Amino acid sequence: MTIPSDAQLREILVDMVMARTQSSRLWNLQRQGQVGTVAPIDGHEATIVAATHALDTDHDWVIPQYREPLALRRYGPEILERFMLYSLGHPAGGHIPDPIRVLPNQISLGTQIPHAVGIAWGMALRSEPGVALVFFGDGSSSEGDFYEAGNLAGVLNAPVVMVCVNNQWAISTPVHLQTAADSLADKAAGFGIPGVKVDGNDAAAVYDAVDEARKRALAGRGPTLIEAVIYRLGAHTTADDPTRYVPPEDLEAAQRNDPVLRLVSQLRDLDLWDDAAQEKTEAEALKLIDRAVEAARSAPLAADALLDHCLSADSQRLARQRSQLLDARSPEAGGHG
Amino acid sequence: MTIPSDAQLREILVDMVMARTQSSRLWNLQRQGQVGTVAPIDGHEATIVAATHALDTDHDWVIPQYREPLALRRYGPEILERFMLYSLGHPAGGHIPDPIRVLPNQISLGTQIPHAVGIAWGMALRSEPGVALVFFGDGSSSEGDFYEAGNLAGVLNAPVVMVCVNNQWAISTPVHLQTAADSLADKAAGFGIPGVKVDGNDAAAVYDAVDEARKRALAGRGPTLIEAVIYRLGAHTTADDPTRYVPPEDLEAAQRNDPVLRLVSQLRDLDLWDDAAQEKTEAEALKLIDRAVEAARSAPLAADALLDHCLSADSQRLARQRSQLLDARSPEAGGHG
Amino acid sequence: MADTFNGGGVSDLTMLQAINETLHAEMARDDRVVVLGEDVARNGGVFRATEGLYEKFGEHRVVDTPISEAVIAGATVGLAIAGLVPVAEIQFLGFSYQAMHQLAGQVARLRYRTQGRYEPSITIRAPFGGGVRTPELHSDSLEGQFANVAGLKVVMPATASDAKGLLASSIRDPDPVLFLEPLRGYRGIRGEVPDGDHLVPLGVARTARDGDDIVIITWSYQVELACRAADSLRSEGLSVRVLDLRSIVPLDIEAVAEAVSHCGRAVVVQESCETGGFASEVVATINDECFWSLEAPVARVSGYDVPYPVGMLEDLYVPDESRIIAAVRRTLESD
Amino acid sequence: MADTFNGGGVSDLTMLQAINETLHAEMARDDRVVVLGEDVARNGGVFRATEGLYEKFGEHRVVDTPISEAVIAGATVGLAIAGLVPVAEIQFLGFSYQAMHQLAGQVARLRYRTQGRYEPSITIRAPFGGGVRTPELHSDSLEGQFANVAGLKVVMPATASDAKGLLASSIRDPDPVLFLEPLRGYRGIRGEVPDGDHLVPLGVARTARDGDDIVIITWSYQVELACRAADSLRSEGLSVRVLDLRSIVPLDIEAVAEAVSHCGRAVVVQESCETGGFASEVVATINDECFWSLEAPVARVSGYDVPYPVGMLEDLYVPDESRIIAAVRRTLESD
Ligand SMILES: Cc1ncc(C[n+]2csc(CCOP(=O)(O)OP(=O)(O)O)c2C)c(N)n1
Ligand SMILES: Cc1ncc(C[n+]2csc(CCOP(=O)(O)OP(=O)(O)O)c2C)c(N)n1
Ligand SMILES: [Mg+2]
Ligand SMILES: [Mg+2]
Repeated sequence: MTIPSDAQLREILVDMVMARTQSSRLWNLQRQGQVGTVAPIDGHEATIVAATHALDTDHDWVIPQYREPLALRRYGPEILERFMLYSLGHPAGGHIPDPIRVLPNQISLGTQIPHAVGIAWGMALRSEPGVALVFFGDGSSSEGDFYEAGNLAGVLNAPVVMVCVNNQWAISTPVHLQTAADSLADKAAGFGIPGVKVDGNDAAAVYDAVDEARKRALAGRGPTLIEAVIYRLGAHTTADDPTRYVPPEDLEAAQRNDPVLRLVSQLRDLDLWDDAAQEKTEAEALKLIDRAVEAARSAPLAADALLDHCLSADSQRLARQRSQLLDARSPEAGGHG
Repeated sequence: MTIPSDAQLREILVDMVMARTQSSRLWNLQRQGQVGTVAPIDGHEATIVAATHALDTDHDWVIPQYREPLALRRYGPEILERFMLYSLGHPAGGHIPDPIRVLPNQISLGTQIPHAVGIAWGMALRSEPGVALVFFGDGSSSEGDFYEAGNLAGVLNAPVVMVCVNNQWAISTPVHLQTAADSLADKAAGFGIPGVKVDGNDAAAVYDAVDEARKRALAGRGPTLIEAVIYRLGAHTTADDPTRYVPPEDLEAAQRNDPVLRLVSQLRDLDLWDDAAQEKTEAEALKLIDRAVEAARSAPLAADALLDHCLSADSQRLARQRSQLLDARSPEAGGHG
Repeated sequence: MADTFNGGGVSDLTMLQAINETLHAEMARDDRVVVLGEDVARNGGVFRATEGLYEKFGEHRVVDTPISEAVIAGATVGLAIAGLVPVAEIQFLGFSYQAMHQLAGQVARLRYRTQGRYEPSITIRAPFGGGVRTPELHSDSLEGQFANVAGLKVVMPATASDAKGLLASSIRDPDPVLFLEPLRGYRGIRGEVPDGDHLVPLGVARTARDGDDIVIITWSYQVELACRAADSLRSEGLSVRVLDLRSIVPLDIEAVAEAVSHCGRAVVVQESCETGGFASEVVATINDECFWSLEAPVARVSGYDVPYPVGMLEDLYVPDESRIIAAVRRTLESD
Repeated sequence: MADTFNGGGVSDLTMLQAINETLHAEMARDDRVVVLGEDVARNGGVFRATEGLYEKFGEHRVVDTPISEAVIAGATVGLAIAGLVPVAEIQFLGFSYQAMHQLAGQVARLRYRTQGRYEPSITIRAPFGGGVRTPELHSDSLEGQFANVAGLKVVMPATASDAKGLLASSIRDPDPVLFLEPLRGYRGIRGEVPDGDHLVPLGVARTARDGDDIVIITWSYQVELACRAADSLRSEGLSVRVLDLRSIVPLDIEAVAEAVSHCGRAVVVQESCETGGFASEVVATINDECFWSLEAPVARVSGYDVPYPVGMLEDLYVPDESRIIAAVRRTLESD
């Protein structure tokens, strides 16, 4: 068992507090109509942050679903900057710059899992060290893509770490309506790979599980499926009203198990955390997100950005459409410009 | 454990011998250019015949892949008749008449498994007794449809019996490249349903496994995944050359385990089978298939049959196309007619 | 089974309310109707289209499925074979791609491949369409792709009243229907909806605005914009007809031909990207049916040949009144 | 990496041989190229298109996958991100439906959704098309559906030489290409193929027959039939041009416009069912570009609006020479 050091645990907590703080800031920005739909992170912090702290950012890839970006701070400040562009609906939000090994949000559930297997496979083909860690929800584990990808990863012995973030809900659908399996980790048996169930509110346990899976993969012993059991503490997104379906007593029980509070109290006991640290971290988080919002707001956008990066070069059709678009946008046309 | 009676075993053997005889007749017809692609049945007889002999034909559905029809004789002579129409490329081949509870061949691998779950679910909703038994290959078990359907069946507790016919090959791909799972039955764990591995060359064992799964389902205790382990003794289809990839020693070993020979020798020991029975059964099989070919050859086909049964009534577009087609086929037009 | 609503009057409803009311009425009318999909039961659908069904008709007839679009679509085939009338929801049309092998490969072909033995009384509902700042694959207009799938009907209402009448017809129709609901229309379109049984036949277009100089042919939410364009041009003395196709399959070829023959000029509007969108089929149909009446080339107004874009760009992508008006003017000036 | 073939001469090859040879050459030329799919390695493909690759380039670069079309397509995204150049085979185009969410939802959008960060150098090969008595979903012409998927190129060679030149260009192209191989052409089309490096640019149509009275516009195997029709009409003194689009996306709009403007009359031929097929897009493009040159409505010759049928009916379904000739005559007589 590999336990993160105290220093690592403290870094993990910093990232967790930052993520939660920024997530609630985003929620408010959405309520003010300043950004698009927001999927809050509450309850997911320990799993996502600890998992990525077990990675080597120079070599290991992170392939997220959509709830993770705020917790990927370890991969650099660009993640937040791009995520804010994304939240504002700016196309550059999808471009996480080279050499950061993080893919942008994926909305089509489960489709990122085959991508992760392809990346892992590709790294193995090129004899590059590194693993691909992919996050997906309990809901996504019902998609064919999850199974096909897990099965292929098993056959290829690909260096992929599949982290199923079981937050008990897929929008309004509880996990017991998602599958009759005792545990989502049981699905690993069908791929012939190890399946590990871990308490996703326990940062150290997540770190250890990912660390082990990563070492396994790097040693050429193939993929691992990790089920991190947590509880979604917030709404599915800003468009959702969980009071329609989440039993209040379940939520209360889960709140008592809040991963942030849990690590805070653990680190307080070790004298590694105090109110000042909390306040400083929250302030820093807000400063960073507000700065990122500001930058995103003033990011340039070409008049015909709509048509860029679809093909490597305009086809005859796209060239015609580009001049139509520019014509329509020109001041004289009284168009959008 | 429910063992078929001697009389049942004999009926099973009759159907098995018939299937093999007709399959090799079909192979020859294809070689003479008289029918389309043929997927021979050799090696599959015990699994398919015994599985369906455990069913109640009045209530239980059979949802086949494509290799099974010749072995579904228990569901009535229409199966063979329609299958010959199908093999000749006549559209009526897809219409297995009411009230026979057998769907036509499915070519798109795995797609029939969701259909089976839907049928089972529908029967449960209507409180009809009965199960849906679906056949699919080891290759098809890699399709997302298999997993999504198995998972949904588990959640719904649907009365479905999933029979994975593991003949070790998917065209040229051996099962160890299909999955790293120790056994295809292990995939049941991911659905939270029982997974049973059975010797598919042992008719009694298959009968027992299906009987038990069926009783389970009828008792409201949900689906079962059965892996029947056999070996494909012939080519994938008439378009395939297995000598390119099947190791001869594996094939020889499998031939020593031939399910037909095995049951023949078992029933000979019990004095339930002899050369005369064999000859009589083969002769009957050939008579039936030749009659079915004859009938199929002379089956009527309307000049505009191409456009029938696409929609319940012609749209304006289809009506236009129908008159174009009939015009083109009229003798004066010098068309196809 | 008796009709639930028999008022005889009309109610002012949003398109969403009309859909919800129709689902209630059809489930009450025919106990073979079952509703399935992601979040359709306990949550009443992410847009509340299925609100109240679970409470009223119970967990056996209103079913929350796992997140598995392929098996949602595939199970409808089995349910139909078992004698039920499934009404499935794909949460957003973009995720029908996950089910394409079942929708295009199986649902659409059930009748044909069994030569009429089984009747695919299947309705697949899905919201789609732009203008509401959704994430990727929520807004894409894929109707042109489905129109090329023989055996499937593709129904795309533009008004609250039609949403009711076409949905009821779709559910009762013996063929599989893809019923597409414009996201912007859910709350953005409202109008008088007949109480009680209200059926609009599939395949009969509707003249949304009368006019003689030119006809705008379109469907779904774009009908709303076309009408606004027609109304604003009317104030300039131009007489612009708007033809709402209502269903693109079956296509009311005669109504298209009649309108174009009468006006001599036409504009076809769609939200989809240009290449391969259904507008091309309308242009080709016009070419077949009334080439000689055309006084100018038919104009297409479409999205661009890029994937449906992110929020900041979507107003540029989706055709709006001004682009429709420009195309009308261009077509009127062309000769 | 040097070219494997440097003959400078030509060889007489079937389309299948040309494809196989090109795969060999591209794998030798660029060691980032990997081939994956069902039965592509040990068996050399069910049609032998990948024959010999496994023996030559080994199990790491030529990979038999499980029967999982979605992950075959989906993995190409990851492979491309990791810096490889995947050439995946979907065993028959009909089974691309199983992968539609990856092909249309992901592969086609990788560049756009990452705004150019990742380069989708991905080729998806798939056989399709009628005339060879295959089971369901093996013959379906789905190109019209893929043409509506922005971001994807759709390449459809008609000759052995183009099969080589276009496949090499597709593999080297930085955009995702769906490369469609006509089943009837595998052994039924042969011709002279340049040895050595031979590239045909994507998006440039080819005049397969010169002519002035009318142009037949088509692609893939139907070019062969169109040429036969043109040749047989030539003996009657009619001058029929045949334009082979080669790729439907990108579409060579200028070549279409030039041919139609010159001839004044056009017939578009496709194997797909009529509604929503790519022929409609060609008609709409002609309407846009050269309406005023048209002397008659453009005729479409298509499959019918039913799923691709069983063996006994397929000769009725697939356009043949006689239907093409009838359409040419009809169009020449129309005025
Ligand atoms: C293929 C697909 N189907 C449906 C949706 C709509 N949808 C968005 S989020 C969601 C629930 C996802 O649940 P889960 O995977 O558990 O992730 P969580 O939101 O709980 O983090 C659904 C159904 C989608 N985005 N993609
Ligand atoms: C969705 C789909 N993908 C690919 C194919 C092509 N194909 C036909 S049979 C076959 C192998 C099937 O293997 P298995 O399921 O084990 O059945 P078996 O032939 O061994 O009985 C393949 C790949 C297909 N028919 N459908
Ligand atoms: Mg979840
Ligand atoms: Mg097999």
